[in-house]
Amino acid sequence: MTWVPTTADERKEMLDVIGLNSIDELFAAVTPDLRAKSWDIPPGLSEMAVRDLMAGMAAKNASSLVCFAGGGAYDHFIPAAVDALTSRAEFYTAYTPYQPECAQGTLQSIYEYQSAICRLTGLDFANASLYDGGTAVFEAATMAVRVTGRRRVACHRSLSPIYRRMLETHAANLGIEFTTGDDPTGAACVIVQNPSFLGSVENYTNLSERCHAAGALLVMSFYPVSLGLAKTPAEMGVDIAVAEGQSLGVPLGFGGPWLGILATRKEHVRKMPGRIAAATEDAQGRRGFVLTLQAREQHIRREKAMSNICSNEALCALRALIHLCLLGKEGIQEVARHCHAKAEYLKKKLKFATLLNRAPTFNEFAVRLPINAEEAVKAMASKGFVAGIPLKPLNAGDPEDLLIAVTERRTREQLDAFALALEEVSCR
Amino acid sequence: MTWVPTTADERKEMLDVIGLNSIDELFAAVTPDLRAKSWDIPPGLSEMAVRDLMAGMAAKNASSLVCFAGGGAYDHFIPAAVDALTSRAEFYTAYTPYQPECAQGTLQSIYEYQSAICRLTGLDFANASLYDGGTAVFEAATMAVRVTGRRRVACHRSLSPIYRRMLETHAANLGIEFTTGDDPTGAACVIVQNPSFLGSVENYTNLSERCHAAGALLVMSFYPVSLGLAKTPAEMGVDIAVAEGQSLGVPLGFGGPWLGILATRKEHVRKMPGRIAAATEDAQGRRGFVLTLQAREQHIRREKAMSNICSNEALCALRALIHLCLLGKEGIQEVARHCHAKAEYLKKKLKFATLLNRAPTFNEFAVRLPINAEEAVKAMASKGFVAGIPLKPLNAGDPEDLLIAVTERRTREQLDAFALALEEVSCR
Amino acid sequence: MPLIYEKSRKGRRAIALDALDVPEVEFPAALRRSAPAELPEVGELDVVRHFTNLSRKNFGIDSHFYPLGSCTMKYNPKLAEAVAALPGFANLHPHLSSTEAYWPLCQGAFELIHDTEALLAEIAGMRQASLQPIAGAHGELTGVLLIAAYHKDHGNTKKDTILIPDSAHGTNPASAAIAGFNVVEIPSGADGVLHLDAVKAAMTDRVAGLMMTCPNTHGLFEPEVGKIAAMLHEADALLYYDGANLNAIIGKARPGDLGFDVMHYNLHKTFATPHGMGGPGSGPVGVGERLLPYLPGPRVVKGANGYVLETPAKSIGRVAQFFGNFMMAVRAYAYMRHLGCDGLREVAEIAVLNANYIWARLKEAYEPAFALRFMHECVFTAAPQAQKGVRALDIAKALLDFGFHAPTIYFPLTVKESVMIEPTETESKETLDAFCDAMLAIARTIETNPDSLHQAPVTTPVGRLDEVRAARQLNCAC
Amino acid sequence: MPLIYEKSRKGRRAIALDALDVPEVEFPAALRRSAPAELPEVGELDVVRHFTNLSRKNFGIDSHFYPLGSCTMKYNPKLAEAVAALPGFANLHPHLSSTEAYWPLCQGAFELIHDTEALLAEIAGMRQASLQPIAGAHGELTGVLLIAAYHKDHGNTKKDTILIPDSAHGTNPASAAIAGFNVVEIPSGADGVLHLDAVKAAMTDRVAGLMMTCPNTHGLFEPEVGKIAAMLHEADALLYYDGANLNAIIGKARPGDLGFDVMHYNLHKTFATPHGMGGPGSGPVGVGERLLPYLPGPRVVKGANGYVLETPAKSIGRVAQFFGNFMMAVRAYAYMRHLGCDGLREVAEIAVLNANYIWARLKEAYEPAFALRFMHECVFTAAPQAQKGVRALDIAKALLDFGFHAPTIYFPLTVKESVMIEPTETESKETLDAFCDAMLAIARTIETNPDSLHQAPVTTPVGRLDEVRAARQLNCAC
Ligand SMILES: Cc1ncc(COP(=O)(O)O)c(C=O)c1O
Ligand SMILES: Cc1ncc(COP(=O)(O)O)c(C=O)c1O
Repeated sequence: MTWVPTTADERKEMLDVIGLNSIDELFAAVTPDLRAKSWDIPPGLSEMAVRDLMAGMAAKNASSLVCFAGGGAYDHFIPAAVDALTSRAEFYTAYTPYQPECAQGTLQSIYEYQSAICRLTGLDFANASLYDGGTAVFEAATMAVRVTGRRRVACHRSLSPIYRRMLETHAANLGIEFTTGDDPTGAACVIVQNPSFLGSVENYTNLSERCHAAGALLVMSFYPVSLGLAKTPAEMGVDIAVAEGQSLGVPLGFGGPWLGILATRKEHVRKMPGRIAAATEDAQGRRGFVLTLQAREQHIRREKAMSNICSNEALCALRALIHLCLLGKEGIQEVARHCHAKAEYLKKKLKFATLLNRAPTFNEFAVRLPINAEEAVKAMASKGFVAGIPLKPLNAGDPEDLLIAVTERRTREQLDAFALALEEVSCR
Repeated sequence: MTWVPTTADERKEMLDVIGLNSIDELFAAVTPDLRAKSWDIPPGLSEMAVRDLMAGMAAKNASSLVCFAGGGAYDHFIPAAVDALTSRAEFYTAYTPYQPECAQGTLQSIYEYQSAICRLTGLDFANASLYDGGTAVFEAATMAVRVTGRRRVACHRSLSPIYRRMLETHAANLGIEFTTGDDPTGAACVIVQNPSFLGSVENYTNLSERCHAAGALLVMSFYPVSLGLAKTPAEMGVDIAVAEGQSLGVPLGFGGPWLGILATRKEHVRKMPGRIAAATEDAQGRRGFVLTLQAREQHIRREKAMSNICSNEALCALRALIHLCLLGKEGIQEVARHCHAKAEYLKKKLKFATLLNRAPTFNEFAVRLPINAEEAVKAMASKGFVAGIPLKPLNAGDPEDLLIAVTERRTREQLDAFALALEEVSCR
Repeated sequence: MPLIYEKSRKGRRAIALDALDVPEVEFPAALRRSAPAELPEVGELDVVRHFTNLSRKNFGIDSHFYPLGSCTMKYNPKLAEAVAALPGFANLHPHLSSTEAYWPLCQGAFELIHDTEALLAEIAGMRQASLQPIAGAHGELTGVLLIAAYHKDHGNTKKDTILIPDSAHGTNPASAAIAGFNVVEIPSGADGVLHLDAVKAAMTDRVAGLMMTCPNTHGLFEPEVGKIAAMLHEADALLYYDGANLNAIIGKARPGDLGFDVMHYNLHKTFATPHGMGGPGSGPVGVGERLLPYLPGPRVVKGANGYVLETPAKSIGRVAQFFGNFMMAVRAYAYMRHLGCDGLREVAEIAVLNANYIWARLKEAYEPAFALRFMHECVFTAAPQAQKGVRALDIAKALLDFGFHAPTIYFPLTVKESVMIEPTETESKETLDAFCDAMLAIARTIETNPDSLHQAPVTTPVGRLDEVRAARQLNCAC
Repeated sequence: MPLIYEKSRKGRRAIALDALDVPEVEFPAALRRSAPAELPEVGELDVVRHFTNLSRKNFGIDSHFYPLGSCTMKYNPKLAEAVAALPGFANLHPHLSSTEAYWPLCQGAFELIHDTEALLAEIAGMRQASLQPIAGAHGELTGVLLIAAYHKDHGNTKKDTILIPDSAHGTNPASAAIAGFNVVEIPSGADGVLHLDAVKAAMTDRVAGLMMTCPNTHGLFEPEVGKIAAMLHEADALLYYDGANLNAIIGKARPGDLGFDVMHYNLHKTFATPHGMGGPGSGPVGVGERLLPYLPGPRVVKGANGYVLETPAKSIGRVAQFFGNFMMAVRAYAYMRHLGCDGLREVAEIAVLNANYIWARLKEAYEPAFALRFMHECVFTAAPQAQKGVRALDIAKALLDFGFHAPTIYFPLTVKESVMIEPTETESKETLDAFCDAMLAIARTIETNPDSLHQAPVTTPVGRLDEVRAARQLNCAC
């Protein structure tokens, strides 16, 4: 397979202009001792063969089961227009808008995305995106450390065990102490997740007051769709709100690319990581958009930057923006209402299991089954369901505990069939 | 479901401007006696529900069997770039280029498509597209009638029985006599198909000489992919070449939309049906493209037009053009070579069946099986193959006869497995 | 922009196959072409950048307001494109229909055809519909062939004439002619509609039928349609409905109820399938009682164990290889199910509201061609402007510079300097207002600086092109 | 263009759900937000036309040549987008990996991860790779965390310093700092490369490692890399390879063979996954023998009955929720299998050929920043032009008016008025020639009419924007 357009004749012509005789001479600096010692790569395949090969791989994945798994990633409906628009080549084959004059499409969409996140969370500033919901928690923690100058971070029990693990992995050598709980005394921040990893929704207004009284920040990892109904981070006094943005029009894709969301209050914007777009004007007074406050970033500040992030998740942020525009003010509430009502409906149907949440839930809840949860989900898979996430393997529960998520995509028939099947499986 | 953007307030404002009180007043001309007497249409469904519904319908179709069916429509590989480019909204949501200044993308692509068809067939002029391969045969026949002033059309036995049926249906009241065979005497044209419906490839040079000596035209329905290898219509003296263009990057899609191709010699261009684009210039000398010779068309000539065609298959023509560009001069030959070699390989493996073609074939051939072909294909379907087209139901052969097509997509393993399976099925 | 052929470089390639995995075989020399086709030799990026940039030279609905009268350039929902991408539809070989043995493998497709035809029939008050015709004009031809078959079947061999109003679309007379009929044109009244008297005046016993568009291409509902239908049926002539404007009355009135015997639908107009630069569309025919036996075959019918194919006893034959532009029916079906009973009715309501709003905003500056209330499109005459030296063409070109596609101009032929505006129901009030503002600005320029409009457009990739040169040189391929 | 919020109209909607098919339930009042989020109220066409037209204001690879140095803006094959659209990948829930019970349901995904990691390892001469890091900088951070884990595991608690050449990308020092290291910058030689002596001079027993880019950001291969590696290993320090420029040597040299212990790959550079306006990318890490035990987990390994997950004993933990940007790996895998052994080698050959061709054509008009042979990108200094009043910025803006995206400017920081051009291997000679012609035309304008270049660009939707005003007003949301 030759992939490059350059013909043999052209190579010759170009070498002539360069003044060399062979392509190999271009690599003279790579002396023989430095050359590759192995190159065990299969020969190229045609596009046709690659597509057949990979269609075969994809067919080995059970992506069409009816999905009740959540745990930070949800099977929400994505309108066709999201794909149609984000697949515009001028979006997905462009790079970071370093030349704003030929990137106003990108920059205006970032500005609009930032606005959507601010409107959703009630906060003042949002960045252009971070990698994902887990690294966003890490960025928020180090941001809190920068803001407060303190080096302890309290992780509330509501926080996803995966995010917690990621946080500690990333911060391993930063001399930050991680504690569990919500004691803000001397802490840079307390990190909560709302709804919790197990789905419980809480009002953290008191905690934010306690944090602020203790000079700590409150960081909250939120579930964007829940904000169709739920109290906003701003309303609860949150200082830094972060989220996994997958639920906003980004496909599950076995874990990524997804979208890290981060928003904060005005006073902390200069400590915020990541790119930010701002409105301005050209000499003729035409509105335009540019990247701003770049002095926070690695390409200017290097080792003193707020974060090392360079490539982010811009196209996923565009997906989220388009998704939110398509839903609109009414639609986001509607989706949230449906998720909640359907989850409540299912909850009631699972009488044979014990609900583990004490607080209200949004669209996800944990139950203790009469049998081992891993066995249960195996049996459920053969009935056509991904029945949820067994909690034990995540160290988040007992062997019988199962985390179940319900989205607007689930029909009443599916919920009824699911409840029946799970009962059969659990109580046989 | 409300699909329109107009809010209740806006409706009111607009009615005010119009000077009416209600939308119903706009329909005053539709008096009560003229109103709909029934409206038994189901209520609207959300996008989500429609997609689930139709995914269910699509899942009832066995589109993933390994395909050996041809008969005018072939399972060729379509590069991903064809879809990516034809799904550019500025192409597929545009209309006929009535305003050339804002449709140069359309017009230049038509010009390039016409050029590709001329280069493929060796003929001088091609139109911008017709409906499909069957109506193209009809258009060619009436064009020959116009050119010659004669009213007999001879259909050679090579012609697809489906095209023949369509031809006679369309021309039912035109007072054209249809005969079978290749006698050009007194005929407007002889219509041949090459390869024939059963796959045989012939050299029609003699026939074209006979036609021209008798003052008749030779019309040929060709298979575009075969022209990667085969003698061109022009080389054989064909006057009007038509084709089903599906094989050039257009999905099978259960029969359409496909693409009617028509090309002809210079002397007949003014009798040609369909749109034609031509190069020209603007006042500044910039090259541009417009529709030309519109006086042949229905919107100018009305009942005297060369054809009634208005909407054509422009987007499919664009697909064909892009497909041909991606294959290029070398690729079209390569695809043809592979189709031919693979078909020959399979032919040799089907020793248990009797080959029905006397002439050489390209990528399709007919065999007589030891058993009923309908039974055979039923059994083959359960083994994962669409094993070809039984000829009897098309009145094109005996009950044991099967038409088998092979494209470049078929791997040697598939051919081996197919031959084995068909032998098992036929000789058990 | 260079032609893709001008970008060709000897030896360059985009898509290639793997090495042949079976023995090479020579194609017989006597059947081989003497030289390869000179297709461009280009790389994949060459192709992608070429066509991406070509597309950027186009206006489309997704980028621009596109108020082409009679063409119904409504928004094409992305939902429909998504379902059309399902491999179960897109990759299905149609010859699965030609053998009963395969029918179990394409029940989903049969169901879709069946249900789409049933919905279309109900929407228009027809008994049955057939998806076979590939576009509107093809539907007309099919419909007129059905009329011919009917008369032939009834022994009425004299019936060789079709009546067509002068306002009709060009395809109507063309289709009638190709179906073997003589065409007699009937004049519209000065009020823009067809009068019973005019039809009566043209009536003879040779008249096989009348083709009407309703609302007609003047954008006007035909008030005498009921009387005309009765009169025709009296004379054993049939009434054809050109469905291009069905979007104006959908859910309000049904051609079948109005007395029409046969019609075509334009799925690419009323049912929002994309126009694709001029095609593919889809032009199903619908028929009432009289023409049922003659429908093209085969047809999908519901059997005891699933869907099966049958061909009507007196079928005219086959106008498509299989089921017409099936993938357009897939899109239209998605659209109909999405909008549903109320949504489809709202199509007509808002289409008509929008056209009347434009009429109301422009009627002082431009002269409406008729006094009757417009339905889904409004037609103006730029004859007064032409007297000031600015023709409909100039107005159209000026609109391009405002970022709007032009309305249809010089059609219908019955209106001098016709400007025919069809906004459709999918456009917002802001867009209509912006368009009207542009039209009014142009009207002011006609008063103050008419000459400047002859230069338009100046913002497009090329200016006005020399059509005479194009026809003279006839450079249609390279 | 108005903001989408400015297009909002009370009550307008695009996507809606069906009526709720289960009983309505009130969300607890105490937990409810006080007012709905003010998301835009717009129709689907509003959204589609808005974003379609926004896209038309962008340059992308598919529409324009995009020679941004260090960014490797190569053509992103449509093949990769097609396989990424397969529902078996795109709709797969990643928590299928978190319970053994589900592993049989995601064997295709595991296979893809396994094979992609294996290919990446072989390509770079590493022992293993991990797809977890989400972008290049994230890979750097992961890699430096691995270095930290290694030293900690070996009880070398003193090792708190990372050496980084002054030419390095900003992410290198930023990543090292976030991993908890002190950063010491090493000067490049005047010839643009790193010299053993300079490294030696900075060497202490606190040095945990050195981060190098090779070819470096001057576009130059590091001739002393072998010696530097040996010296570092001698001092129990590890060598990090910033893989952003791997495309220059792929198939020619392998970081592992050169002595590097750990590296990241940029799938969005070397392996052609689209840049998406700045992301998502993917930045897998690769490690040699020394760092194997510390890799992030869980990892896909081949078991007796299929693929299973295992976490290395001394794993640093988890840097992604699951397997990083899996869908980018899907694309990169397609790319690697498509190009294969020869195609991947050709990537380096033609990338370097193209950069040298540009160098050769421009070297009289613009001053190359270094005398050594460039690899995949060539760096010029516009310092001489700046003396004539035309800065690198002005040259960049002038190129936009020629229809080319600008090169990278003002990076690397080591070069004054740096102009860094990376053509990539996917661009044709004609495109390179057209670009060089434009650069030469600009060079001539600098001589004849330098002032005119300060007005550029004039053909873009906006002219140069006021960045000071942006930072002062800080209007970042509405
Ligand atoms: C009134 C009318 N009738 C018929 C047609 C022909 O339809 P088609 O273009 O689908 O053949 C049109 C198309 O514009 C039309 O406007
Ligand atoms: C040399 C170099 N290193 C590292 C990076 C960072 O990679 P990423 O943007 O994927 O985080 C870049 C990106 O431009 C780069 O050019």
